[in-house]
Amino acid sequence: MTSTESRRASRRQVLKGAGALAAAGVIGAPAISKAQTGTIKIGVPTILSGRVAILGQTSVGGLKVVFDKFNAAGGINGRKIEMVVRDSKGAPQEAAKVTRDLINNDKCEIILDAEASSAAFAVQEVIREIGVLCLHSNSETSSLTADPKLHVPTAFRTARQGIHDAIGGGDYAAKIAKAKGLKKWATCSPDYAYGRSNTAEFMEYAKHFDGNIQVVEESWPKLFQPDYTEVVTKLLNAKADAMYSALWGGDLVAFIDQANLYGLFDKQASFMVNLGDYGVVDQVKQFPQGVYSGGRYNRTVPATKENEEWYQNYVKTQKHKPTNWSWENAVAAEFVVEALKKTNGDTNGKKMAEAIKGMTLKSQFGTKGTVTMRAEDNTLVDYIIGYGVSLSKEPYVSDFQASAWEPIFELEKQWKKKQGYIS
Amino acid sequence: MSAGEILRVDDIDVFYGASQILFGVSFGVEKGQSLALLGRNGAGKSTTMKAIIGIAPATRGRVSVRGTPVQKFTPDRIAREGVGFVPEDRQIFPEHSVEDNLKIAIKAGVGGRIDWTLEKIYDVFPILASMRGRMGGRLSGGEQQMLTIARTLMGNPDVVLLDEPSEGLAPIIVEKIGELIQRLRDMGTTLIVAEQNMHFCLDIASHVAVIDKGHIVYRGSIDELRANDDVKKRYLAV
Amino acid sequence: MAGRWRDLGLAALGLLVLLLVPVVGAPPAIRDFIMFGMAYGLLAMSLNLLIGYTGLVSFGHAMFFAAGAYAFGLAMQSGKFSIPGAFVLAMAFTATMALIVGAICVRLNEIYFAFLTLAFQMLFYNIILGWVSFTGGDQGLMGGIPRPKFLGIDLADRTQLYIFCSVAFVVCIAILRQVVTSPFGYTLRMIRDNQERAAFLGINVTMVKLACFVISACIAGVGGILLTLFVSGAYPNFGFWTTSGEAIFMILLGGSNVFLGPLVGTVILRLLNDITVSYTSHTELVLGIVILVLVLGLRKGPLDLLADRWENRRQAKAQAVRDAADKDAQAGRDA
Amino acid sequence: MDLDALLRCVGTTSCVVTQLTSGMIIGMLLFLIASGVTLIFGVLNVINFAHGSLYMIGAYAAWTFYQLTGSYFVSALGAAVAVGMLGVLFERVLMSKVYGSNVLMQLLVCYAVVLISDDLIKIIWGPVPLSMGMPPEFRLPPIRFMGGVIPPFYLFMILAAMAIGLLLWLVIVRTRFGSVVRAAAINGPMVSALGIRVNLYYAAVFGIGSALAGAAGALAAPVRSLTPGMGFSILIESFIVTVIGGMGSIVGAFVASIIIGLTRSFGSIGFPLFVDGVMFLIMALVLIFKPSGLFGRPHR
Repeated sequence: MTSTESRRASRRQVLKGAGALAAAGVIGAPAISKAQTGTIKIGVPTILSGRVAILGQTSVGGLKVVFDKFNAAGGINGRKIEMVVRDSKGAPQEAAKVTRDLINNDKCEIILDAEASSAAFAVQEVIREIGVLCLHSNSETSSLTADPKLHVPTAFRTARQGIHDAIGGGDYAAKIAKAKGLKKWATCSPDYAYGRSNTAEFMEYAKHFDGNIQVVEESWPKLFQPDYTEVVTKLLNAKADAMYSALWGGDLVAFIDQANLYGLFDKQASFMVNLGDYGVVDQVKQFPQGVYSGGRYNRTVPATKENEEWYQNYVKTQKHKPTNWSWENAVAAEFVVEALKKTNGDTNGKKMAEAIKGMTLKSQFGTKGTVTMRAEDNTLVDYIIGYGVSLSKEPYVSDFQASAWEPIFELEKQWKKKQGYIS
Repeated sequence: MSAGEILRVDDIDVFYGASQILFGVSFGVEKGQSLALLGRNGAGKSTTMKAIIGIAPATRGRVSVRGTPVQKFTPDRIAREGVGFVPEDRQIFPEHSVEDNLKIAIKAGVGGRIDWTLEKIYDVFPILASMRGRMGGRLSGGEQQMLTIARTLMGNPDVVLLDEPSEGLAPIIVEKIGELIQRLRDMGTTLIVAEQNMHFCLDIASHVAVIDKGHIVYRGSIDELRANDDVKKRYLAV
Repeated sequence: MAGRWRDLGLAALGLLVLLLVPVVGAPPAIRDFIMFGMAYGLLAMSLNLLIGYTGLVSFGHAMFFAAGAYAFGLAMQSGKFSIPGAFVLAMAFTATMALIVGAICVRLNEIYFAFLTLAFQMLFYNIILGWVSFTGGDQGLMGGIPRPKFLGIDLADRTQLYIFCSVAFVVCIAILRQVVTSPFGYTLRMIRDNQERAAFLGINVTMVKLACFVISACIAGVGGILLTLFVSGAYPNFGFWTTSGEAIFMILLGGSNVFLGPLVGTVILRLLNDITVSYTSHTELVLGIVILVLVLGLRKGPLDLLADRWENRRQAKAQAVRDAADKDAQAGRDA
Repeated sequence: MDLDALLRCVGTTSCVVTQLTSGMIIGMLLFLIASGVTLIFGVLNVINFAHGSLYMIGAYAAWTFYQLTGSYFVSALGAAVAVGMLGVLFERVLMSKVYGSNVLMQLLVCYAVVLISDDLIKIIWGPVPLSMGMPPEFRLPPIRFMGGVIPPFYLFMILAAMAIGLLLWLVIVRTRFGSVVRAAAINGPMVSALGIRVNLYYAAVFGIGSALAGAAGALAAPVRSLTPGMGFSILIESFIVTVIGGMGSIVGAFVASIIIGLTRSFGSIGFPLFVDGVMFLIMALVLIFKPSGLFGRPHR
């Protein structure tokens, strides 16, 4: 009795041991088995779980549409692109680990970093060390590319950049403020790096363009805060003429729902940079009138045939609506494809970086039908940003005014000087 | 098992963690009998009681109530089979009033029989009637002991297990509790009383089992024990 | 005494095996896996000194992981310290913090200790998040951690970093081993099993617990330093309560009553994580189901289970020997 | 720090009224969740770390019922009942297996449930944050009272939460069910030895606690965005409330919820950047000076 029992137990232990071995094998094995298939592997660290899983989902969608088309056309030199997507759960140290694994273990030759900001900084450090091509497609934090201390020659950003939004938005806000006499402003933005710098920059440029503007109240709800009541009442008490908010995603939806209860939007003009995105704008059930929203992604901005086609194709193939992250990643994928054509399929980080640096790409997301990867700081310019008046139904935006890039460039340069990034 | 036995413990072992407390304990009690389970501190009396009610289940052997094996049952199921349990450290509900302590235990006996009602309890325990609104935790030790016994009776049990009813009480209170238990016995209630105080049991019990180090070492009628000085000396420190 | 030499020998052997990994040409991914595992392994092992050996269930251990990481990272980024200097500074900071937090917490028992450590952890986390000018807030320490050469060692080189981490790791494990096998370790277990009795025996329970708390925090701090070196940055979520939860999970996954149990748990969890992440985007679902199966199926860490089984078999054997002896004696009598 | 602003606010009735009600709104929703946590802990001696998930499921369930029926009240009731039943299932199938074992084992089971439910929510409802929208019956202009502003829905929310709390309190204090539950909280084995099916009561208590979380989710659904993982932050806050009020004390949970609500509402004016820190500070102080909480009895 005892002996059979223990024998069974020992067999179980052996099986368990074998399982562990198999598991260890998994970690090393794909490197050998998949490298021979000859695909160009592109590693995508992103967020697929938790509250912002939508970021990962719509980012991957944006990439897929482009790469599928590339593969359907036969790839390059017979090599097709294979995406390896990994969930970092948004944790920077996991993102760093995952990125290293994607390169070292899965033999990914290019990294498409679809992470949010803090993880993007961690990925940047990995790229600095390993030197493959990396495109940050979601991080909007200006310093990632603007600060020369953080510069990595093979890393680029295809996401919009905070400072661009701020200058364009500040200009737009100032025009409205002058016309309507909006002097006292309040802010309501999430309390983390993006929310803080975005808001400070927006207000700085609003004041720059209209000297009468002053900020009378600032509120900083926590990121993912479920209840904004105390923030809303605080804003009510401030009795401001206008409000700026950098809240985004579900937080913005909740804030609007809760602020509606207090009639906050009836009392002031509101500027919300992240409102004009699918997944947010179509979730707001009681849409406030007279709210100005920044352009994220909208099928009517620009109102071209290409954009509508792109939208229809995206929805058809990905089964969900595209977001701001989708176009940013689509652009990143386009850059990769174009660069591969230039290098004739050579994925060497330096060569790819050379190809992408300064590259101008035909794109419906650009103000002049093109977007450019600016050579001086490896970041995307000439993409469409701007503000419009929000509507409660499709197309959700009217009177969209794209920001002109010339003043943005000029003020961006001054900003960089002030930050000590350039002399 | 003899036909009249209402409760039988058959060769049970009980462990607390790794240490064995009871070794093949067996005894039975017939309807109307009152059995004293005597033994020194730590001999295994309380454990035996807890094994019967299912709080410390036996790992081997059988406990049966009216012939039904119950050793695998949960305590509440065993209680509904007609076993009432009066635990050693009284364990009244301190934040319930006296009356709530009683009401919580209301339950018909086996076959729907109801011997005890609140009125009858107050009749038998007039002291409880006089403090029905008082919180259980504010009663004295003796009053708590009476409340525990009364509470158990509210469930109309066929057999009542009393675990060390005299422990920690002043002699005059012990006497009162003794009288009360006698009265229950005279009413025909089947009792098992675990005690280290032999004298307390002499007037209560009809039969006796002596337990020592987890083994039953003696069984007999109360009169036989009275006559057996050897057992008294060896196991009961008398 | 013999046990101590044996332990040190085993530690040396362990270090040798770790150092062989790059020599035999293991791919960088394996080294990354080991380095990441060593950082979290120290967190789990040090926490088990509290949970498994002293019975202090801390929900806030990650705060010391983060303290080590941030103190080290900030010292290095200031450019005023060498790596050993920053290491010592980080240890001093972590120990001081542990002394203050521990002095307040260890007086409480059980669940209250757990909640108070959780509260301090969240307080610390909020300070990291809020003090943006100093800690970088939610962005963490950006721009990489500089690694100037010291004593001819260049931690910017991945192999040398691996060797450095291995040595630090093995030294910490050896220290932990010395602690649990020393008389102090027996005192800890006595406190775990019966605090009152320990007090009766004249042991200053509070002081012993505090000392244990500080040692454990420092080792967790070393874990944080290793992680900082690995990812070249420090982030607030090092000190978030989910990190503490993960460490507890590692302990349970391996077993809290076997010295190296938490380390085994770390390896299992990391493997589980890496495998699920490679094959599915439903990492949470898979991990959740695995936990349920483990907890409800095994009820114990696998190493604890093996240890129990081994103990049972030993006892059964001893019993068999005794029975046989009885039988022989019986036979002898019968004859 | 902006204590001047706080003083200015305290000086005007309109600000005080507005912030008081905003504190009550935050507090009362928190109370519903925390009372479930504290009830379950008090009776079963189990810390339900999965309570936030039940809240989340309640919100999603209410959302779906609302899509189906179009009636907010039916949805809220349905969500509470559904989550209550789910709680019973959770207790019977999983939690009851780890009673009596190490608190860490219980923690792990809950952790697993949190992970699984987050992912299942994502699979069933998708990762896009959902919004229920304000039911038409509450789309009314805010009530003005002494210069302050109070949205009608929030008034309803406060009253509903208070009513549920009062009902819970009456059930616990006045009924036989409550009497047994209170007794089981103090001495479960003794209650069992009296012939009471104590396991059923445990399951029922877990179910009620869960239903409270479900109700809180349903009450929150019209004004909060629904995302996988939305139960996370509310869980931490409800623990703070439970610890401050005293583990196991419903009254304590009520008082502590108001304390936290007011800390949030007035804190956002006086010390907006350290509101969370202050909440943890209060919790730490309570634990240091009165570990059993303001209204709790010492832990067994």
